[in-house]
Amino acid sequence: MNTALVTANPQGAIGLRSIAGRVGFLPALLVLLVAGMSAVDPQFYGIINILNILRNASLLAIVACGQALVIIAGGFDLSVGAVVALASVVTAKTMAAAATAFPGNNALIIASGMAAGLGSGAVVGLVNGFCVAKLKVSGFVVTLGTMSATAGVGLMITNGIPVYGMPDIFVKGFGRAQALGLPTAVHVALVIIIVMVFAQRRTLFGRYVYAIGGNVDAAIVSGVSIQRHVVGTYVVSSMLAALTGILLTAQVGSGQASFGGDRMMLQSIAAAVIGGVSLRGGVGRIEIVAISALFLTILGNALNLLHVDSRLQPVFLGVIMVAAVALDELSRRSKARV
Amino acid sequence: MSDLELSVAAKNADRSKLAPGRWLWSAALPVALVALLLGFAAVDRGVLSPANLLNIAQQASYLALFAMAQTVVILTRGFDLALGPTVSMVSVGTALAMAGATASGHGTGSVLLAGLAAGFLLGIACGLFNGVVIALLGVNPFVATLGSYNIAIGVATTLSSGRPVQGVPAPFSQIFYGGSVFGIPAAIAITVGVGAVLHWTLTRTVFGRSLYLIGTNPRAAAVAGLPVKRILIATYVLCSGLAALGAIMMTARTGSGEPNLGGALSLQAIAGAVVGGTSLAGGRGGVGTAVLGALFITILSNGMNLTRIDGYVQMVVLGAIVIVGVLLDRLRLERRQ
Amino acid sequence: MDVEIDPKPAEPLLRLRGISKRFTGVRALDRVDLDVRAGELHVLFGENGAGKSTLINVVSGTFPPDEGTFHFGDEEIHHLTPQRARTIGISPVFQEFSLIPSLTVEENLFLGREVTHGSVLRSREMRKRARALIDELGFDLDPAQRIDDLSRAHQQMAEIAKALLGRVRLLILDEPTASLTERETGRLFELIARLKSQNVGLIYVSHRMREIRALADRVTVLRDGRHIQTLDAAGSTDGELVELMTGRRIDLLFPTIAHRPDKVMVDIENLTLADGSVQEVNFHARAGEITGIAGLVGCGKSELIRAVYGIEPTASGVIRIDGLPYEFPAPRQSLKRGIAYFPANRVAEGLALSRPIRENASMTVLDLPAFARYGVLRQAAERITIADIMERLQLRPPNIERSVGALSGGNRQKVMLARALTRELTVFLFDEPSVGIDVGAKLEVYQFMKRLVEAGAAVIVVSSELPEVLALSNRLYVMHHGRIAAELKGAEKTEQNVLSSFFRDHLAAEVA
Amino acid sequence: ETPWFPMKVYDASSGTPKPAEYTPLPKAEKPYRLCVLFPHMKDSFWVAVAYGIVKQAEAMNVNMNLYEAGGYENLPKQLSQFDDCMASGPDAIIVGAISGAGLSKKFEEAKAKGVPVVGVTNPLPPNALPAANYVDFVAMGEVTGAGLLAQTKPGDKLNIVTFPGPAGSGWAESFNEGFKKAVAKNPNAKILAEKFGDSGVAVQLQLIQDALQAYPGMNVIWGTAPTAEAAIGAVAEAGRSDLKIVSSYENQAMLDALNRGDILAFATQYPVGEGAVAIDQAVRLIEKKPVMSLVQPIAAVIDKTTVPKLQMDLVLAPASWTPVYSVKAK
Ligand SMILES: Nc1ncnc2c1ncn2[C@@H]1O[C@H](COP(=O)(O)OP(=O)(O)OP(=O)(O)O)[C@@H](O)[C@H]1O
Ligand SMILES: Nc1ncnc2c1ncn2[C@@H]1O[C@H](COP(=O)(O)OP(=O)(O)OP(=O)(O)O)[C@@H](O)[C@H]1O
Ligand SMILES: [Mg+2]
Ligand SMILES: [Mg+2]
Repeated sequence: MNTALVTANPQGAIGLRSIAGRVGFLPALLVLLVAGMSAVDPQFYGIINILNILRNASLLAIVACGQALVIIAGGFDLSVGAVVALASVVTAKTMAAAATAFPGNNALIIASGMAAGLGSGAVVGLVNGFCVAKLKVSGFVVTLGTMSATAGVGLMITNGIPVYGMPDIFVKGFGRAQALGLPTAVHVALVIIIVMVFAQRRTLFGRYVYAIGGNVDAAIVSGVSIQRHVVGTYVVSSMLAALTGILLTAQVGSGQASFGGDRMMLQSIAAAVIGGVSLRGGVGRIEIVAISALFLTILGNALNLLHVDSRLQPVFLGVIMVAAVALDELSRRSKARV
Repeated sequence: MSDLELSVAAKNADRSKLAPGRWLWSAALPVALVALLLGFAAVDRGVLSPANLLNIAQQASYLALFAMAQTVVILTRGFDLALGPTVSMVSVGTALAMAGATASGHGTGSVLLAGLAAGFLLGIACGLFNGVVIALLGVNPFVATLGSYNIAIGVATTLSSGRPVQGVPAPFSQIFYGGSVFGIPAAIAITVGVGAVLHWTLTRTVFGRSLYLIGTNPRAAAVAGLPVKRILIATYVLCSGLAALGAIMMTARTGSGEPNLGGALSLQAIAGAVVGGTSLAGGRGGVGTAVLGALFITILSNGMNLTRIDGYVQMVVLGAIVIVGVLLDRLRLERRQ
Repeated sequence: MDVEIDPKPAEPLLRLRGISKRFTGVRALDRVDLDVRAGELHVLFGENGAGKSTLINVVSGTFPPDEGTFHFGDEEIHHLTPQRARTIGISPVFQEFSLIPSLTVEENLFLGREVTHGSVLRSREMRKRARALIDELGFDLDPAQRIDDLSRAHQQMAEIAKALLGRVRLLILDEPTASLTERETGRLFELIARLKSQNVGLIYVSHRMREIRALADRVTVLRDGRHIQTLDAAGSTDGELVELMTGRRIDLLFPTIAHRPDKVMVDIENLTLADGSVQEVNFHARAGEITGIAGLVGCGKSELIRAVYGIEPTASGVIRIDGLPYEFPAPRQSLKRGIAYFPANRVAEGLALSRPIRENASMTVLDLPAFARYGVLRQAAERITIADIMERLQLRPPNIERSVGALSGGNRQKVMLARALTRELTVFLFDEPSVGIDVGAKLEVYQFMKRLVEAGAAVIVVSSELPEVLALSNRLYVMHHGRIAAELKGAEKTEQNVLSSFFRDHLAAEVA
Repeated sequence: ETPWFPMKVYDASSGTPKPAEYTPLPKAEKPYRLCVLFPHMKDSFWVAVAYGIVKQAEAMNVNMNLYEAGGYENLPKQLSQFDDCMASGPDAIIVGAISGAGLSKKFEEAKAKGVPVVGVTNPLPPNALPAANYVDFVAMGEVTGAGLLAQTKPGDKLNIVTFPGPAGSGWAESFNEGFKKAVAKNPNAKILAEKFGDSGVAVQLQLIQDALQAYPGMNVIWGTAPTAEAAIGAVAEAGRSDLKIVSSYENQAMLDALNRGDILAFATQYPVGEGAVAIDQAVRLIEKKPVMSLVQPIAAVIDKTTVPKLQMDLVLAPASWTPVYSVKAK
């Protein structure tokens, strides 16, 4: 008897709109790009190239996942690039120090290095979270500040000089290792994406992150503790950035304050936004963000394989980025009016 | 409206009442500025020397101009990541045009004209691109301006082959850098003039009023019949136009077209605007906030340079101060009620 | 010994004493007392800004009172938080929704009280319970739908359902019917009766006298943040209540409007909207009369006038304004042609809250030479004009430089109405004109419309409050499923007729 | 400590470089105040220049303050730092210019105020300053090209991809140009592509990975030090031990890599020496003593055979040294 009252509203319209709104056409665009590249250049689907793409996409995806989480909660994390660098040098320095203190004890050396790297990320995340949640300064400004400060600390530690002295096993057995035919970074990224997707869909934390980003006031009156979860998003974001820093360190074999930087920060936000995360908060899904990271990586790879002049590459990148999002936006608009 | 919204709304200026102590708080940032200056002066007397004060004013005038450009778009809830690369592109374009005009034997007047025209055209083109993509295609400002960020970098390095472009005629630098109005150096004079006009535009014109209304509630502005899209496009054009002016002034300062002139300017300009009290949520800020923020950052780094604080420590201090500045601003607004 | 059996009423469920709450510059509550008994519906009555919502917020733990004591059941409560309030059984339905637009109905119902295993959500369990609750309430809601895909009415249902999840001892309803139509309102009233019989205490806020009459056991009148009187509903008249509320005598009747239908100003032929919410509608409105549109939730009545104004895309059909075809409606064009629209959701679509009243009132006229020449504002003229208009509309407090966000609902509506007086207009489209505003302000709005019509304007009123459209309109359209179901004139214009058009095919379905 | 001087340099004051030996003054007459501007201190190259400056300032007993602009994207910041230096009233300024052309107005201003300015390490427009010492980047690029050709057996084909550094930095373009000029002398050498990109290891790594795919025929990687550093791992991973890696400048990593045999060669311009010479030039200018107005350190390609003869204390700061940003005269 209730259903008889359902209105003139065409349910179909909502269905289509939700699909357009929730998946976007990024996956389609990705398929198109992959198909096009495979047709044009057989190098593209060479196994080594694919592994390169996957590894680089993984590194970006890990940072972008954390970034996405912060943006979904209504924030912004500009400090991720700097954290990548800080974690790299802290990890390398710690391992070098541990290696001289406990020579040969590789497990201890590696564990202490990774703990220090992740710890440095956690500290930056906590500072960000504290300033945003407790002092109520906007996330953009806080992370703009910590970006500068973190980069400064990273450089203070190293003076910009690469840090060596990590155990070989860390580089060969972790950074450059492959398992099941895939580089370590890919495995790590897959685990993180799965965990994050699960967290987003099935845990209180994920639910509250959506709620806070969707409407803070409503979340407050519904009894959601805002501060804890906001701090949580920044800590997760920073720790994922730190993890990326560690993976890069392991891969390259040295701790570098030049890792990350503005570029990584901009790319991670771009990946999140192109992956359908709304800068207004409350909307976005990790798996699409991961796809978007893959899309951006392949795009860069494609421009290189197609021998596009490296000075002109940014122009193509910019145009394609804008076009992709504009098309997505337009398709969503027209579908909403079926 | 919920009471929570009310409390948010109530944070905003309510000009009807003047509570005691409000003046003090509304002056929080200027007071902090003076305190900062005096603090540095205690370490090094040179900070307060007339030469250095003029130096600060001159440096701040460039940043203030860029912060004003950002403020205009931030008022409408946007921002312009492409501002820095726009500056680079305009610098290269201006220099190339002037070098070209000189080479083809034109007189000084037409050489300068060619440079200015090329610079502003490039700036306006960039602004149009941003505006059209954001207002008509509905792409969010972050992606749109990140796109034009990349494009402008590509254009700047391609046009210049990555090298500084020589051949900027001396009169150009003399006018836009060396010149002075009533003894005030050109950069300061231009910024003050532009700031005054912009302030007037923001407070006294339909366009300015529309910016605040759109930034506060874009939906309501559209329903009330404001031409939101047109205004947004104009806003981005204005922003890039101001950036182009800044780029021209900086090109005069360097005496060459620099393909990497604006590398780090986008975020610095946003920081300048925001530290001064412009709200990223839109609808709050103005020329005053931009100038205040620019002064704050300039005084800080000048002071740290003169008091010999190490480069990396400066980065840490600057980061902390940006947060503290905005925190002060928030407290000021809360205290104001 | 003299044994008197004193039928002493049970200890009240909620006992507030001397509650004060001060916001900067305003004393929102000034030593207010309130008792709510179990099984009673207690109405809070007062003008816009009297402090009703503030009191409710104190009761539901959103913010702490500055002073006063708070007893719930047998306990004295200190430091109440929203979470704590819910666990002890205080459940608020807020005036402005506490819903997350990007989450589904079900996710919203359980927000803050999720069923979990560790911290992993148990979605199936929650879905089952959400379904059961919605079925029990008899709401037409799909728990899997996103809030931002719902109409306001459906959002209101979700909000109510959210409050009723779990054990409720005190239910607080802040203007719950403001965006419900008759049918949902009926459902809600049944529900209220059921809750009362289960000994749940209710606090109810409404500006609709009819509801207060129908539901209230006791009424507490607030004025300017002060407790004026608590009285038994049965022993008081409407006039009495309104007099207590405003401190003056107000005639509660709808104004008599002299309709003098003239030429057709708005003529719609076969209009279908792009989203299908309005289909093949024929409609016209004349100058000199009020044309009403009534209909169930989601029937497309709002969309119809929004399309005329140019904020809903049309698919086919013709709109004529004053005889001339109006091809691509857009707000700016509409205003130029003399059409004004007053949105139902003033916060989202009407006002820029942190800007001054003056700027909000003049928002629609910045293109006129009286307000701006060559793009330069004439601020002195603006100030004088708007101050004058706001004085005529009796803005309280009469200061046009305050930000609109600091105003009560009724005064915000006045700011919207001011726009009608700033430029030459001939067609006025009102969407839920009296939603959320107090009795006094409502009458002022009705008077306002009366003046407009009598001056020869064409006024179209879309409303979910049936008595309102019935009383105001000269002709009344009833919409159903996006189509016009009936056009009622003169004596046909009865509540019975409207309701039967609402449910015509519903009844037909039941017969079949 | 063995003194760094006399240092073999070219004296290019007259326009044509002539071999010469550089020997500094033993002490400054007064504890002058010197201001030093660097583009950044983010790699061991600039740390090496700083080391030379600090050691020589201590040796000559002058005051020194060093400012770094934070990177090549910060020309406006360097301009401001120049102004700040001028405002602090120095006796001379030493500049590692982000863009020589971009600072030319500042040089004029300093000249007008009578403050001598010395250019260090980064090239400047001709006659921009009363004294400078730097290698011409084009020449240095040429040296690396020549070094590569010297190690190539006649008849071997060279398929080169260059990774000069960030587009728009100026120095990357100049290095690249010089390298191409030198390589063009061998008909068997072909430049397949030029890949500009930020000179961080992570960015360069991605570029190299892509280039390995895009140019399967590539057998020489020429680029910045971070490029070479990134290339070592990438090349090993791709199993392309036949690939030759040449770095266009020096740092600690390059030295280690060369010793391990991971790279073919790197170029050096003796940055520590450059820093030291700059201090001496500045003091000479202040004291109006005769000064070699353009000193060009003799850029050299270092490979396995030449590395034992390398005067290390002119190339890198000791690993134990941490940069100091100011020196106080006693
Ligand atoms: N968070 C706040 N900050 C400042 N003032 C507030 C706040 N909340 C309420 N007020 C003020 O307190 C007074 C009481 O407001 P309240 O919302 O309780 O009124 P109300 O009776 O619910 O009105 P309405 O019928 O319009 O809903 C008003 O003057 C209002 O402006
Ligand atoms: N049962 C429903 N489920 C989902 N969405 C609905 C439903 N009913 C309505 N809607 C949404 O609401 C829109 C129309 O609802 P709306 O309430 O605005 O119409 P209305 O006729 O103005 O009713 P009212 O003025 O009473 O709110 C539809 O286009 C649709 O998007
Ligand atoms: Mg209320
Ligand atoms: Mg409606």
